[in-house]
Amino acid sequence: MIKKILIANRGEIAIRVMNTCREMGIKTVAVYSEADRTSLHTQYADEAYCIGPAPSNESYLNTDKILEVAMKTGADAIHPGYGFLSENANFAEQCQKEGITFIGPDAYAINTMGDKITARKTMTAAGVPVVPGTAEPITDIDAAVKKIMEIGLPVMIKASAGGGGKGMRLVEKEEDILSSVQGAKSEALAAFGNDSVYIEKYISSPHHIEFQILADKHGNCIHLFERECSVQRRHQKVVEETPSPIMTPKVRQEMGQHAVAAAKAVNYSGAGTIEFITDDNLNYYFLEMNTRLQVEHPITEQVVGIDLVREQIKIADGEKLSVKQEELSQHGHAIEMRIYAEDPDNNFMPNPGTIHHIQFPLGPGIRHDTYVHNGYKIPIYYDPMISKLVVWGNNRMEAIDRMKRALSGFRISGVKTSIPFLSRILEIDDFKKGRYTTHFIPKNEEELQKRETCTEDGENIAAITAFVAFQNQLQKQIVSSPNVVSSKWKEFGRKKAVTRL
Amino acid sequence: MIKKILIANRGEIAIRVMNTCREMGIKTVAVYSEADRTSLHTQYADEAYCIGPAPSNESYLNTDKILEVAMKTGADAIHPGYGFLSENANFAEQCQKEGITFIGPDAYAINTMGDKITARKTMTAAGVPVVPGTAEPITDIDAAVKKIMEIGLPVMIKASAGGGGKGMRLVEKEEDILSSVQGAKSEALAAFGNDSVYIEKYISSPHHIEFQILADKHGNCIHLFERECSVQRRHQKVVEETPSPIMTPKVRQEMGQHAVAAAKAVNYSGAGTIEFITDDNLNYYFLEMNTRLQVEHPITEQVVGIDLVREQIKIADGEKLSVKQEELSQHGHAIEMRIYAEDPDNNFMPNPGTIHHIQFPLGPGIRHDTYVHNGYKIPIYYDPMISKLVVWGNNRMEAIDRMKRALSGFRISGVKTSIPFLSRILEIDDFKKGRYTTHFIPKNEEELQKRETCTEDGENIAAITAFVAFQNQLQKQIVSSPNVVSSKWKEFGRKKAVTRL
Amino acid sequence: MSYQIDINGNIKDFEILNRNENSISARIDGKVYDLDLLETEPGLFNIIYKGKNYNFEVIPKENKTFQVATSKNTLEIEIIDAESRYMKNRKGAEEEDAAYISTPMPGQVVKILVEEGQEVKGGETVIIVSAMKMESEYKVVKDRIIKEILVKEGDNIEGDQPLILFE
Amino acid sequence: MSYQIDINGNIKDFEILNRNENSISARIDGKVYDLDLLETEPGLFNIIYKGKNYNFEVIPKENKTFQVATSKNTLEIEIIDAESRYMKNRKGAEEEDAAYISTPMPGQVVKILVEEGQEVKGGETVIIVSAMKMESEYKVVKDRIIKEILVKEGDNIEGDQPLILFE
Repeated sequence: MIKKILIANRGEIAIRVMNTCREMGIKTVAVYSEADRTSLHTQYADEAYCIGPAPSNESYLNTDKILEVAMKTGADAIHPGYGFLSENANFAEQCQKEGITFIGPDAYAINTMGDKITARKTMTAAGVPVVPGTAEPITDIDAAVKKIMEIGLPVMIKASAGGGGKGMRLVEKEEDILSSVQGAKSEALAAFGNDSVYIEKYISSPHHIEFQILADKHGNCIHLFERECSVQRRHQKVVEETPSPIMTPKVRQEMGQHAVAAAKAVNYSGAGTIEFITDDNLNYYFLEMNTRLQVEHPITEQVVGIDLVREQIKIADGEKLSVKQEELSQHGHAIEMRIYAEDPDNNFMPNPGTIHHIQFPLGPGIRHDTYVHNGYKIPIYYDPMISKLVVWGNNRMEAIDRMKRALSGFRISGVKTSIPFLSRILEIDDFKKGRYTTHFIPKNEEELQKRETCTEDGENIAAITAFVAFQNQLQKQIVSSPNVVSSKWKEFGRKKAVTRL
Repeated sequence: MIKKILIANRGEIAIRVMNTCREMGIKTVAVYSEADRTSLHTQYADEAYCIGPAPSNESYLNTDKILEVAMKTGADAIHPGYGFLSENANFAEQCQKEGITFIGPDAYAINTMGDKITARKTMTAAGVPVVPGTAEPITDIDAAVKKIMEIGLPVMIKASAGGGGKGMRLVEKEEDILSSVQGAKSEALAAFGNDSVYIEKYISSPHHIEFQILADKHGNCIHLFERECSVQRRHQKVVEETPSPIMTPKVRQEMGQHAVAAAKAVNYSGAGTIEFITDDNLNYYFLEMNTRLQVEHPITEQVVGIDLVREQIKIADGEKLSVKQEELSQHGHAIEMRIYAEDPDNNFMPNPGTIHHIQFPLGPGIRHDTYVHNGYKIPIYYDPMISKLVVWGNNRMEAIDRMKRALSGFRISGVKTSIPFLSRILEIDDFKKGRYTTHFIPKNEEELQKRETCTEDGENIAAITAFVAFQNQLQKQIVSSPNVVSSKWKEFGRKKAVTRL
Repeated sequence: MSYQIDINGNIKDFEILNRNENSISARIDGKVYDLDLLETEPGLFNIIYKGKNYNFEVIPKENKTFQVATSKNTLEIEIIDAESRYMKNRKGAEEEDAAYISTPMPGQVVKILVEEGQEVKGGETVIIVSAMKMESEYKVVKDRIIKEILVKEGDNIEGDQPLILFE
Repeated sequence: MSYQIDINGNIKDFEILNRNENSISARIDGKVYDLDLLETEPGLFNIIYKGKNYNFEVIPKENKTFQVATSKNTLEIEIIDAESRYMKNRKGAEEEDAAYISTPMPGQVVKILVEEGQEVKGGETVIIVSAMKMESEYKVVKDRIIKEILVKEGDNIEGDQPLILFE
């Protein structure tokens, strides 16, 4: 029985894991870097140990030190969260050697899925579709043309030695095949001294759709349906939703079966995610598997009603899955938006600093996974994501309206955040209609950069407010006003104020 | 089309209604008393108007003033929340006269359900079970005995002119019937000069179970299942949950049908609640109907997935119900706990004051409806309920564990709250097993009054902490320490601190 | 410097051995505590002691008294130094009974039942105060003479504010 | 007293006509505003004007400059009184170009590419600073001589802190 878990992570995900541990009556051990003494995860756990200086490789990636704390505190298991050590096969093995349960799959599954070529071969063998293309480089023109006809248009021809777009050709029409192959080869030869090429199916309107799976150590595996993660900026997910607005029940069932097959092919156990690239016609191909809890896992929890961290812990503890595939269904619609401390009006520059004041949106359909609070100084060493705002609605439109409401009531001051940018996403027609691909953000760049302005009355009132703040400042500097009514609270306020300095 | 709503209420319910309005793109008008200028509902609306002094009868019950604001601002509708004007038939009529939509049923439904005797007659006519008993006082002993045999034991005999327990007899055994009737009559005669009595079925293990209904203006009515509200202190609900732990699918269906029949009998429209008194064997009897939104409506929203305020507004706007009974189901389990500013260790004395610091529990499965925030001074004029904490879990045990986790992470300082008392409820065996009646709190009083204590180490560390706070205080009073590194944030902190005075 | 410290009525010897930013070492009744002590927000403290987390809120009361709220209960803690020992002895003699009526919480004065100069018997109600729709009667413990009435009916009052003074 | 006020670069005449607790009456460029203005928490203001709600956060910057965050955007507002008018004129002559390099946000010094006394050409990078795994190069605008380097590699720095001074 797992009775104590060390959480080898920080930020919102550490808090997230600790919440479920508390609910299960499991004690928690936090580890923290010197930069994180003030971080909520350090203070939220039952126990907390410093494991090194701020840089991750000296603390959150310091496997020896983390294992030492686990041994010392008598932790039965380690939850790696996402990032850091979560997909580190060596660490999983180290844990096993020390008799500590690693909450995640075994090293074999991590290694197999971690290497692109091995993963592709394993998936092909398991009957999971992969992006059609050549497995080996081709030099012969006829063989190339034959391969293209096999794959079907459109295709992308890429120089095997290539890079920087040289020797690349997109072929969309049949009459262009021969000339494109010739062109790519001669360009590749000129650029790299090597005219061999790869050919790959080109997905012109790609959607990033992933499936959540859960597998126990007794050979049972289920999927918890899809997440649509196509709204991305520089390959970073920005918005996730489930169900996907383009999904059909038939394709969902097929993809789910393939996701389960993918997990079974590596004898997977725990929670994992199979990412598929999908086109507008719902042709889908295995992209990769994330062998850990995903940042965006809450939207699945909201719609399927399963606590994924609880399941992870139960699986790690050797329990059988308690739900069957046919018992699961999707209920309503959930959207997650990732809130970063960054300046969307200044090329998304990270914007660490101290949070003066934070006001969370509350009320129906709002879930909030965060670790920041009033007065918290966001450290400069780690990911600038400060919170995940998740909404649930009875249907997609209700969820979007709720997210708008939530963002409008979410006020953080002291640091700039991506909130204004996220609000603008919700206003874009393609998003509202659910017709978007991974090109969504570049495609709508102009509209997404629009700035709102204040009315003239608003500006003038703001000026009067600034003046009042100025006057208040002056008054307090000159004289501390006499108290007409003696008030304990006022005194308390004064004491607090003094302590703050 | 309703485009602007005046919310004739304050506190969490005003915020709750405004949230849905924002999601629907409807503008909001707040009204506030002089004591509520600093209240969040005043600041959260698009517009806000003062309607009078602190006492409710001069502000929140001032119908003329409220209607005047509605006319002036061009509000299409008024949402009364719960309490205040929500069950005021005259106000509903006044609104109608002025051409403003009252979001609730019409005066006829409010009046019929507002009068106990009329309601009972109407329900009997509609085939809804009521607590068996005499409709008229009885003086004849034989008639009384006959009636008792009809109703079946146990029964309560009550003096019609009575009060204070005089002339009351509980009859549980057949052999006691005659002597009890005689005893009650003679006691009543001696005490009140009138020996007529009422006879009523006695429910020895009463459960308070209520059904949520929704009815449109086109004759359609559905129910949204039950809420179990038996955990009460002095007839005030403290904890509510759904589904009820004692309910069966068969009885649920029957009660639901009776709830719909009850609503239809008064030509109801809007959201309403039918309260039933239910015994351990699931015999149930109509108690009363609340012709408004209920405090505990969120647990139904969490489990059924319908936003009840949204439905209220749509119904008031003349729309037909968009869901059918057979499309509804209960999904998981939800619990609400009401958090009051009161001192559970001092006979639940109200404990208004200023909130120094508040930290909300967040993360999976938590919903929070509140209006308080750091620095808010709870006024002494209104209900001391400051927040409704709602959790959702996949099943009842998960919901209870989640509520424990939520309460343990919920910190409010400055005012005493019922949180410690609520935490103790969750530890009581009868609650954990779902075997409780409205006698739950008196029955478990001793255990509910238990105080936890700190370890000796905990006490000593607290003492050191107090000493450090004392030292910090002294230091700041004597000298403001020189800044080694110039820091904008420190300066800001100082300015903030000064402004606080 | 050595102090005494009163924890919920238990008086213990107290000494700070060392303090260096967050690191604090102190001795209480002979036991040494090495703490990592952090004020996370004004009045809120997080302490790590032997790896275990403690989260406390400290609310300064009058003089050198503090309320410390733990996750389980609230402790009354008083720092006793030379000055407060002196004051304590002095006060003890003077204040054997309260010199005024006050309420434990804020509210509104509903009714004042006495006049200045009036003699009242022990147990008599002198003032009624309401808070959140609940009215409470405040009585004198023993026979007193009303010296001064500091509030009038309808006034909003703070908690622990003197309302009526006795001779 | 009459002031000028600079709102995002627009200078307007400004006068407070009356102030009585929350009630404030002010004239800006001839238009009178009667406001109910409340500081709800330090730096947070709620204003009701003609029944409409405005929620602003005011962040004091150096001197008499304030940042006001509205629900839509952030305004830079400067109070211009006699003193600041004088200072402005004086400063204008002295500071035609920045006298030092600083960063707009906190971070860590990754690399310093110059030495004290060194001459650098306009456009040359003098320091590299990282914040949250992103590195930024800071360059001089025109030819300068390095007077003093106030930080070293590895230092954590605040935003707007002088890092390298020029002659």
